[in-house]
Amino acid sequence: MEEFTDVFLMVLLIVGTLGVLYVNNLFVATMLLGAVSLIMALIFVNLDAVDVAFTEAAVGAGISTVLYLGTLALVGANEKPRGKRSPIPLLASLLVGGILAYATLDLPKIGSVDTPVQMSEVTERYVYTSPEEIGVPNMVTSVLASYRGFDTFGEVTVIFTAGIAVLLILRQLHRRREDEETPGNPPFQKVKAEGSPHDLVPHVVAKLLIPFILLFGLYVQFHGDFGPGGGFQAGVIFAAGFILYSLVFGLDNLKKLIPVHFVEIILAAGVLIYGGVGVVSMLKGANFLDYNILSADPIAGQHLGILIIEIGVGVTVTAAMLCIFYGFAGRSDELEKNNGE
Amino acid sequence: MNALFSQAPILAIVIPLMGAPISALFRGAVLPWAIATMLSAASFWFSIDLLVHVNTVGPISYELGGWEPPWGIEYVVDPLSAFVMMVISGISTGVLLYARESILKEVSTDRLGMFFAAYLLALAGMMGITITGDAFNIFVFLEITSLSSYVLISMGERTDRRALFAAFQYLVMGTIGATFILIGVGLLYAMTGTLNIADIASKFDAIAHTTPVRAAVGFLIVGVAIKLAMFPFHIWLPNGYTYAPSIITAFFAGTATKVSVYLMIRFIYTMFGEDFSFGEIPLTSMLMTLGVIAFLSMSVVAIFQDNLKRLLAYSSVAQLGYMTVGIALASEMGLIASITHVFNHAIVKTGLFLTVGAIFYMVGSTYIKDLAGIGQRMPITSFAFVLGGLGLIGVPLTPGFVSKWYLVQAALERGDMVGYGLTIAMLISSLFAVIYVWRVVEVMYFRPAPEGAECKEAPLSMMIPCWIFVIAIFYFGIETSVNIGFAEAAASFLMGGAK
Amino acid sequence: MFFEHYNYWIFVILLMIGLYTVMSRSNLIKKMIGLSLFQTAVFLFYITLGKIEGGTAPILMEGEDVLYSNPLPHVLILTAIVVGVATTALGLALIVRIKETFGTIEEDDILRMEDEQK
Amino acid sequence: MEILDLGLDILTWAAILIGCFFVIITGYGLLRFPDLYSRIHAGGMADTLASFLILGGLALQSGLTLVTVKLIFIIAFLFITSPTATYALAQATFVAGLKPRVDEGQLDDTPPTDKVEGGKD
Repeated sequence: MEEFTDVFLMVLLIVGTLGVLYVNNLFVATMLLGAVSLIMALIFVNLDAVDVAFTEAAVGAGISTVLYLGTLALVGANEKPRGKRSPIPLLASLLVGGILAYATLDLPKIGSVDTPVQMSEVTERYVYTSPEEIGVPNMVTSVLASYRGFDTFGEVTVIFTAGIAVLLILRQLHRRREDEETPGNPPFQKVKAEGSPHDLVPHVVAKLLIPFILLFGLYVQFHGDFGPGGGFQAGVIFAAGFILYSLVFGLDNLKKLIPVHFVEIILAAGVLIYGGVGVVSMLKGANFLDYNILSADPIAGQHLGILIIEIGVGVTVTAAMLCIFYGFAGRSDELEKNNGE
Repeated sequence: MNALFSQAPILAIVIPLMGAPISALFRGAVLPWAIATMLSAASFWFSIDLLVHVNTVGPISYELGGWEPPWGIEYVVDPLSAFVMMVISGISTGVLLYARESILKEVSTDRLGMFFAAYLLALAGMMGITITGDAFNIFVFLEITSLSSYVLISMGERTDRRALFAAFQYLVMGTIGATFILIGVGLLYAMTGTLNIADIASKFDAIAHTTPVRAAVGFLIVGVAIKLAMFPFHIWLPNGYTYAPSIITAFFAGTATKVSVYLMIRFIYTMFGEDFSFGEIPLTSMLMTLGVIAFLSMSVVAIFQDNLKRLLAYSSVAQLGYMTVGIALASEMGLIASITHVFNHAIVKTGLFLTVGAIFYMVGSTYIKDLAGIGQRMPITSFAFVLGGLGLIGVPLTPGFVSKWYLVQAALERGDMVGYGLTIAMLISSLFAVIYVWRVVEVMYFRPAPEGAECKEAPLSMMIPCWIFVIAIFYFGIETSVNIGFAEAAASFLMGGAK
Repeated sequence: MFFEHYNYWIFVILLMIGLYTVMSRSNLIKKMIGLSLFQTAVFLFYITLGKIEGGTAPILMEGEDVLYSNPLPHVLILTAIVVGVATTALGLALIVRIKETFGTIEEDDILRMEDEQK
Repeated sequence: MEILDLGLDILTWAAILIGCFFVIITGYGLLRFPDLYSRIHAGGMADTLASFLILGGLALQSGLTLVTVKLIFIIAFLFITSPTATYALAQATFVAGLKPRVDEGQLDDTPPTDKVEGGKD
């Protein structure tokens, strides 16, 4: 039965990707991409990767889609059909695929117990020793936050980089050219500065839902030790709550609630919180990001360290997502003002 | 002091990494610049410290989070990584010293805090790639570097809108390259169950014959080659370098591709082992062919460029060809040539791009036709360019000569037709270098300046760093014990069975 | 053979489609979408490596003798997903600016305009 | 006790099967209905009725555990969000200027449009 589900999902996945390749309407392609991500998340659940599935669903199907839609609203949604195609891309991707297919020949059977990956001493320690060593039931969190905490610091930095990158790129003053067409086409109304003032239903529902979304974000943030979740997923959920607010009540209202400058500050603060833990452990005489030293009892120290860095991750991700959203949504606003003049 | 030193490996990375968010918080132009310069200098200082220490005492391993490898992430400082770190942070500091005036002209002023934050992130990312002993950590830091490079290159849009598209092209290529590396690491992980490079290396020989490992080698090499702008994958580099802001071009020309060369050496020598790389798979002939094609064809292409920055960018691709050939020769001499050339080309190219930046600052163009008579209008700058150009050609007394000399020796060491052919090819390529440098010099000195052009040098804050690099070129060309010495140490460490 | 490896085959096919989309399509957004697919394919490969037959998610459960899937690939892919979305955001921001300055997001048109500018 | 279990099983099966039936109907409707508004109508069925039946069936099977509570939460939220989403979609389409397709003479004189943008043609 599990095999059946698997094969069914895989077929859907392939059909979805082929659809992405062939449709000319970018709006449809984006929606299909979101669907592909969602199917991928389901496959991840099947493969026991619940944390990854959670993230893929929140990021691939959620945030990415929002980003694509925001861009489409600015640049228009139709791909120009093209006549003849050069054969090189096809050959190149066939070559890469061929090499990979060759590589799979000697790969161990999927799911068997005696693959090098499962037999490795690394895996053994992560699975069997980490619950006592770190004291956190969710092994993904232990590995993510402690054993490979520095990778996660890098990941936070990547998100921070994306945040400032979008701000840097999209804050450039827009020089209008004469031959510019009006971007966007009717089916996508961009985020209006004043929101949608006449729609009673979304207003009521948003007011009803947003507290729950934020609450759920907090739950995911602090429950990451025991179940799927953690700072990253929580950050995305938090940001989603605020983005929903802005979609319904208008960007200006959100900017009043959370000023752009404030977002920039907490964006930096998140990275500093994370790095700060490392600096403190260094000042106490241990290596960077060694949590054992944070408290007299190593396990308590690990708990404290993981708690703080997860907060750092959550803060950075929320701020970065908001930065990016401000960048894209604010852009259409500015364009509208330009066009109006 | 001792306690501080024991943390030096991480400090060299974390200082710029955590300096980035701090710099992003500041408004204005001067403060972020000062922060970035100071942090970069601090990082440089720690790198020198590490380099000296490693060459006297031996490799250092630093366990992040206090978890011993292979469970945690390990930082490994050996003669090679310390040397490359020193080059990167040194170049970065030199470029930053120069940056203050130049950047005001080329990037909009209200975002400079974030601009320098991105710069520091690129620096930290490159340092991280160099020092890490963990295969996946390479990918993470590679992406930090790449993301910040894309945005830094796109900042050139204020002077030329084509910077945006160049950045996008680089983004697509760079992401494909990084993902290839990710696939390679994944395949190796599937066969070894570990991510630690030393650990993979120790298990490598036993599994070297399996198909996933062979494919992994291919993916890693191609992934790095894309990042390195090796010959067929170089398309992103000329555009990126041409349209980026001057200091960014200077910074990346001296560092970004050098890190990729480092990665290539690290993968081939430390991870796969030379026996496998050059015995089992035909890496020598592949890399050598591509390298030779690169330095011959790209030198020719450089001759026909009408934009000085683009000319120098193509010359960079050609020079990277030399480094590839040095690796491919699979001898200690070749490796020394490669590693020295990393250092030499870094200072020569950075110096040249800084000079071009100074010209751009005054003239507002880097098209060669607009440079007529610069020799009279900006004599000091032009002279610096000429001296840098000599270094690029590889005239004796410049470091370019030293590394080519070693490369020729390594080629002749083979004692076969390939070696002689290689030597001749290098001579021809140097001839082309003479031509493209002369083309520029001719326009600069022997074409009359347009009417009404004023004679003015760039500000002192830009001229001094330029000349620091020019003097460094000649210093390291004459007093070669530093660069050659460290390169020899690194090469013998790699060949001497680190594996 | 096929059924022992079918996850890997799906990974290969997905990766090929993604790479082909990036290289063959002229529309920049389509290229970004292709890039996302290309990266997503690699996620599937890593997660498959960690799978263990009859295992369960790597969250400690009461009771003995539970087989857990390997948490390490999950951690790596969490990082990779984040990198992916960061790249997407950056790429799309560039596309927005390209549209504003060039007036088009078709690669051939942009290349033609660049040639004219030379 | 046995009979209670049997009853629960039957209820579960019934709920899930009817739910699945509605999902299939929804798919059929999405393909066959003529314009966006009627398609939204079809899609709304899967959103609320079908998901309620399927999740309810699952809840019946999991007894009085945390899972059931979570499922009930999901059902409650779906009951709020799905109709809102449907409403927002229809509203946005209407504001964007797509007229519903109606029989001749029922509404004003706009001819019925076959072209539906964003639909799954």
